Amino acid sequence: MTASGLAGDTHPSRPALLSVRGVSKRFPGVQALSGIDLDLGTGEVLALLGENGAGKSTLLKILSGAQAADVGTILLNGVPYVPAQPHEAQANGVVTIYQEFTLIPTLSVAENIMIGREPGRAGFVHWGATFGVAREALSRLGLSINPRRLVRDLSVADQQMVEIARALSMEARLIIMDEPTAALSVAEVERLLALVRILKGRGIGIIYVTHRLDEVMTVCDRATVLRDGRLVGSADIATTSIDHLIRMMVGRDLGAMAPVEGGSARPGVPALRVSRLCTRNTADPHATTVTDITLSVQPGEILGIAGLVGAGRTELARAIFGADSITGGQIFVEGREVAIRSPADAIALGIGLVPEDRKQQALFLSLAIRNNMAVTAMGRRRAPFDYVSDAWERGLVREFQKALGIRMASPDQAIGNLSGGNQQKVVLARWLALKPKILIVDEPTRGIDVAAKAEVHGLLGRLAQDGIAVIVISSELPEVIALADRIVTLREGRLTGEVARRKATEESLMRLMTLRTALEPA
Amino acid sequence: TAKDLTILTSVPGLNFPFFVHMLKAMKAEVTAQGATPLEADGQNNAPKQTADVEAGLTKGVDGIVMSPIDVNAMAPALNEIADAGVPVVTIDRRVPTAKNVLAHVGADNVKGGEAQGQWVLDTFPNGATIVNLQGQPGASPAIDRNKGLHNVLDAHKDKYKFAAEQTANFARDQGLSVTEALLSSLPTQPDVIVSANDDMALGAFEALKGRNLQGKVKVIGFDALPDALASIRDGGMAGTVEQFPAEQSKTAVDILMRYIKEKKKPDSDLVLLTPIVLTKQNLSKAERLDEVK
Amino acid sequence: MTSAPITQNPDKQPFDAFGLLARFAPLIFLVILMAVFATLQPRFLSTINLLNVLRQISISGLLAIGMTFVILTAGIDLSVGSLLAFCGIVAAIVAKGGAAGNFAGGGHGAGHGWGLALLAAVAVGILCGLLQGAAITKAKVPPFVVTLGGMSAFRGATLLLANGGPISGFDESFTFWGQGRIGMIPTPVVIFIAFAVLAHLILRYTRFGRQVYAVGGNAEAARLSGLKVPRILLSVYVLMGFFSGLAGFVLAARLNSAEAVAGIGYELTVIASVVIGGTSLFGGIGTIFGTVVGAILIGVLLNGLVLLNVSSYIQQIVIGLIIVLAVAFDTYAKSRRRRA
Amino acid sequence: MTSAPITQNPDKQPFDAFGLLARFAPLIFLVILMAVFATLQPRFLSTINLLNVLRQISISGLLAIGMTFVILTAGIDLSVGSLLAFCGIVAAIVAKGGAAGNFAGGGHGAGHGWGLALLAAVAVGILCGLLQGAAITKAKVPPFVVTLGGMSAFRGATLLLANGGPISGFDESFTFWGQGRIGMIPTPVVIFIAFAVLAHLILRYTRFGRQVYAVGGNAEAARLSGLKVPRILLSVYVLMGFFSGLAGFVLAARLNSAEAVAGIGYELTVIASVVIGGTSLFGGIGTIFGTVVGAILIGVLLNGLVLLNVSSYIQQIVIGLIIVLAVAFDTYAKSRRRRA
Ligand SMILES: Nc1ncnc2c1ncn2[C@@H]1O[C@H](COP(=O)(O)OP(=O)(O)OP(=O)(O)O)[C@@H](O)[C@H]1O
Ligand SMILES: Nc1ncnc2c1ncn2[C@@H]1O[C@H](COP(=O)(O)OP(=O)(O)OP(=O)(O)O)[C@@H](O)[C@H]1O
Ligand SMILES: [Mg+2]
Ligand SMILES: [Mg+2]
Repeated sequence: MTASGLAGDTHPSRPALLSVRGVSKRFPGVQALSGIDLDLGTGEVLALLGENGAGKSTLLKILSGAQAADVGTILLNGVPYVPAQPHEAQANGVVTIYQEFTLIPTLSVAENIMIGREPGRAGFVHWGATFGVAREALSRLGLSINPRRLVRDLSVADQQMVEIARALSMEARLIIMDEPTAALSVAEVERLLALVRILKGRGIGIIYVTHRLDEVMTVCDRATVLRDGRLVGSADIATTSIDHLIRMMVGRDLGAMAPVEGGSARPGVPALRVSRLCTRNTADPHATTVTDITLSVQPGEILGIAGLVGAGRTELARAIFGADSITGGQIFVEGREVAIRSPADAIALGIGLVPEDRKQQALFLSLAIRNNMAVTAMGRRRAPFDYVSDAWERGLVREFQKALGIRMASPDQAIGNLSGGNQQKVVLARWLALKPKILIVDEPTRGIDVAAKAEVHGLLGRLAQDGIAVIVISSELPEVIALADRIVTLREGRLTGEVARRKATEESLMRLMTLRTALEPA
Repeated sequence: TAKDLTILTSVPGLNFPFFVHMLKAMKAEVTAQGATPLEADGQNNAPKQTADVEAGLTKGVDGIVMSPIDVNAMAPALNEIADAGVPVVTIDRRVPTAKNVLAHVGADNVKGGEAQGQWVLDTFPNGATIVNLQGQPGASPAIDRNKGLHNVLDAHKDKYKFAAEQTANFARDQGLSVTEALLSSLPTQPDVIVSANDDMALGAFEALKGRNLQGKVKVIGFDALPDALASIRDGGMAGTVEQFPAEQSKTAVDILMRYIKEKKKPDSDLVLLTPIVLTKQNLSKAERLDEVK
Repeated sequence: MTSAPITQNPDKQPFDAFGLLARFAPLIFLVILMAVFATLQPRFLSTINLLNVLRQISISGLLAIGMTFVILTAGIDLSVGSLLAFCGIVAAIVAKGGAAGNFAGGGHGAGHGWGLALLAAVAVGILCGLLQGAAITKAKVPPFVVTLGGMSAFRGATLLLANGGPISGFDESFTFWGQGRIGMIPTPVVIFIAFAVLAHLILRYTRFGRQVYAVGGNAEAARLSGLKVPRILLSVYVLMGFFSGLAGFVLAARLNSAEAVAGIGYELTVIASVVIGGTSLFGGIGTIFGTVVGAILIGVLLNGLVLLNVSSYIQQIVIGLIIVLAVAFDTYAKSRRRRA
Repeated sequence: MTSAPITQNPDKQPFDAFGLLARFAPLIFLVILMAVFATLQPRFLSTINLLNVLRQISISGLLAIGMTFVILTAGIDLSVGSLLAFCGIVAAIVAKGGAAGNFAGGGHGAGHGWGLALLAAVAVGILCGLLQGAAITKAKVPPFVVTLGGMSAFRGATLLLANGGPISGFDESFTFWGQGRIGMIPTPVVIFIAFAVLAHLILRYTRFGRQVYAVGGNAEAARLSGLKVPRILLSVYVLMGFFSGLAGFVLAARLNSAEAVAGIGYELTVIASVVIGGTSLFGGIGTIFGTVVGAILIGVLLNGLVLLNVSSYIQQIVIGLIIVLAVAFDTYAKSRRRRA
């Protein structure tokens, strides 16, 4: 290894906060961590990097008391630290933002932020103070979410922000962040990173996991890289480059987000056209709705949809897919007007949707990987008695395991045991197996590592070349720019602009996304 | 003006055919006397029967005929009836502590159990091995019938042995399955199966049929349900205990109506019908023989 | 539109008729039902009858309060009927000074006052709740199984303890808790209302109450958020045990008799009250207010149909249909609100 | 280290003793229980007794098969006992040619053969299942409430139809289905095993079966994957209705009598069989094999304790404890495996 620092050394000027020695963890069939050493000083931001399934989340869960290590020792401020449960970690000032949400959907935003430490006396909650503190915690992140709203009515991005707000409002010495920005768009990421700098200034140690390496370069002091559960090495950010980090992670060079050899829109009838589409929010009458959207996608074209959090991109996708009902407008597939009343209708017409909320909307956590992957494709299979064989399912898994680099012990494993990124790949595969004519992907690379991201991008490009119409929704502007042949922007549920690929820059898109006046529909 | 009279007729639970029959008889007599019955099903639950009584009092019934679920638990309800000044006649189970009960008409369950025991003594003078199918644990008829049976047979412990005593919860399917289990486990066949109701007895008899033991092991039930009567007539079950529920009901309603209409108290506040064992020989005494086709 | 989206304007919300409808749907349904009964039978609305209804539901109502906590954590307790009988027998034995001093009118020589009887009933209830809670949190056996086992085991223990028969005839200071009145209100009703208010306050305004909702909403998230999930679950079953003990005592006082067969089938009535009141069996959603309305709805149904002299077979059909209808109305009202 | 991580080596796994233990924990517990009974009472293991056990569980076992589908979708059906009685009465009425032609030994003049009786029972069961399924999927009333309503309503309808009394005395071609034997195996056992195998194949190897798991695992994800969730839910309740009808017919044949009070309390036995067999009440996890083992476990318990002539009070305590123990063993075995 050519890492510029020895694994485990602390910056000399910073007193040691956390020291991990020889931590290992085994799951059935997988050695998730073997002999990990790690050091962190006060006021230091350490990036923990690695491919999907490298063991990052596992290590963090051990630190936060969510799981126990098999062997190894941990010192916190020089004192042995063995949290058996998360509440013990919190009592020690170790606060965690988990990769999978840990919010209570049926409770309000404020309660989620203040849970277990509501202000009050003699066991009674002071509601005024609770809402006050919560609002304060939200506004520090520049958020205006109503603290009385139920969490289940929030978009994924807002839920992520609530998680962050909760963690940042706690008395912490060490904050662990597992992919906090995976569901966020530019503006929120900026705000979060600014806060990280403030916390760092206060002497709080931070472990930061992300697959977005540009963030690492802006806020982190040091990066430690894991591969297959082993420590690969560390590097001082000041003296390293993104390419170097990638090389450590994947063990080879990889071009940074190169434009995909995509799509060439084929002339003729659009694969999908929507005209003056309107929806109403089903869960919350006060939230944004989609108004008067007109757009079309040609076969072989990749259409990007950009917008800020809450702009209505997800709503639009769900409405087209029949997941939510529309209140006005028409949808045409290959020139024919269609009535889509349910996802089943949409699928029958050749439309697929990769939803943004993996856990709630895509995964069957109690079922095996193969069941999860085959759930859509089995609808197309013709066999006597609707026979579905395990062998066929396993074959399907093997086919995509290679294509997407899915890391798993066996197709019969429960999908809940996969790392977040690998779960996302299984969900993608579910739709690819269906060979749709129109594929809508909502945050397709959320939580996916750099190498796999490139693979997914290549894959979407190849789909387009095969004549499939692809719609990409992503909060990462570079991703949209890299992928899309044409980009439309949304703001508050309305179309605000359209840019061809070559003309799009992050700045021009940002301007359209924050534009005040909506364009008249063409 | 009997037309305007309303009589609350309350039974412990219509999930036992015995009480279905009793309620029918009460209603028929009330209607025959020109009054309107207000029927209530206690659903085997003392608070529910209490609630029914309270609802009846609210409605302003003129009299009450009831078969209490539990003699102790229904005492407060009877006191409420007394406070409201409404006449009441109890059937089947007597509430000794209640004030102001106009009369009690009944055929004691303990007496019925004793009749079963006596029948065993008479049928097997040289002694017998007995299987005792008990009713639902804790339910008062189950307790009383069991007590009666033991009252008689425990006096001859040397000759009469209980090979097994098991509950089948008054249910026919459990009577069948418990008997099946016992038949395959007992070292020797029992001579007689004594059952705390006819449903369990009929189930037991099906089990005997399954092993070709019908006739070899005698079965006696309780309640004189039409199914049991038919079985006895056709040489199946050996006997059952008749408590004359319709007779009880008719008498009770009669006493109540006479008091309401003519303010005439009954000669005695206790009318006891003696339960008898019905066998093929005296089947004609069965109250419900006409229901057997 | 250039106005800021409404989301930016927190807290203050416009008057929301559908919201109110959705929130009070079970209550509205109850009022409609009562209006129908009152029209068909004017005596239904008499004070005495309404108090009767309340007294009738007070026992299962007490259990339903405890059950609301349990179901809010996505649990269930099938053992309430058996435990109620068990605690009732214990109270009776203490009051009468032994199971041997059985049956009505027995001498009170060796017996104790109602206070000790109540204490014993509640203590046994809490202990049994603790046992079941431990099996659920330590041995990780699902609540359905643990309490199904408890339902059978407690019933057996009760029968053994009571030796089958009932124990009756308490003195007046004991029966006061079931048969007496405070002012014109029957004592059990007072007890029920007092505990309903208390439980409402606990669930709504204490940290423990909020944690109950959190655990039911998502147990794993609650754990990761630093809540002591096992302790909260345990407390909930202990609380249920407390209410079973209390209800057992009140029932014995009301009937002036403790029976080993008391409370058979109560579990379904009690769970039905909770669920009709809008509490989700999957946890995290529900209120004590809803449970009280649900319990009253069931009481009103039973009472009203008897008053109307509906044949008992048809009563069962009508009760079945109205229960479904009540919840369908609730669901519809809530979906209207969503759509509005 | 340059060796490929274990993750890269899919499919092939080393022999996994804890995995096997976890998978077959309920079965292992059953075998232990049977060994204990066999030691205490050698007759327990006689062929005739074991066939008795199987015959006894065949009725509730048929219901448990249907219930497995229902619970796999995270639903529940409390109405099975009532529906079984309803269908049994219907079968009896058809076989005897009218409810008026009541009671034992009646002339068979107007009656029909067992075929038509079975058809009628199953048709009524399916219809009632359809009704309940529609209330669940269209009116979106939770299954617990709908089937609680159904439990009450069907019981009322049954009592009304049968006018309270039983209908008995069928001819031999009818009773064959409950009392006869095929070879040496009792007919109900043959029916039970046949349907268990069929249901296993459906759940394990057909699209419908997998859809049932998916809907139970995550209904929203299932909808977004294009599954017709309402249709699948409806089918599951229809299936449950079918099994209720079949079980009602077999029970009537077995008892040579259809009673309006049949099947009271069955819902808990049936659900217990399913849950003891490892099926999660929250849906998505479970097998028919487990359910069969669970049903046999309950049957063995009841039978064994009677054989040992244990007093009925103590029986209830023992049954309660063993049910909890069985599931605790299962949970423990599964957690061992996870840790391994
Ligand atoms: N509960 C579990 N049971 C079995 N295997 C598990 C479990 N949790 C994690 N694993 C396995 O451990 C390995 C490491 O997973 P982990 O979640 O730590 O990866 P990660 O580095 O966070 O990946 P990602 O970037 O995709 O989030 C993976 O192979 C995963 O499948
Ligand atoms: N499942 C949902 N339930 C209720 N409200 C929702 C849901 N999803 C989104 N919303 C609300 O609808 C509005 C539009 O959100 P949507 O998710 O469509 O935006 P988006 O552009 O996809 O942004 P992002 O997904 O990044 O949050 C937001 O105000 C959000 O709060
Ligand atoms: Mg991770
Ligand atoms: Mg979105």
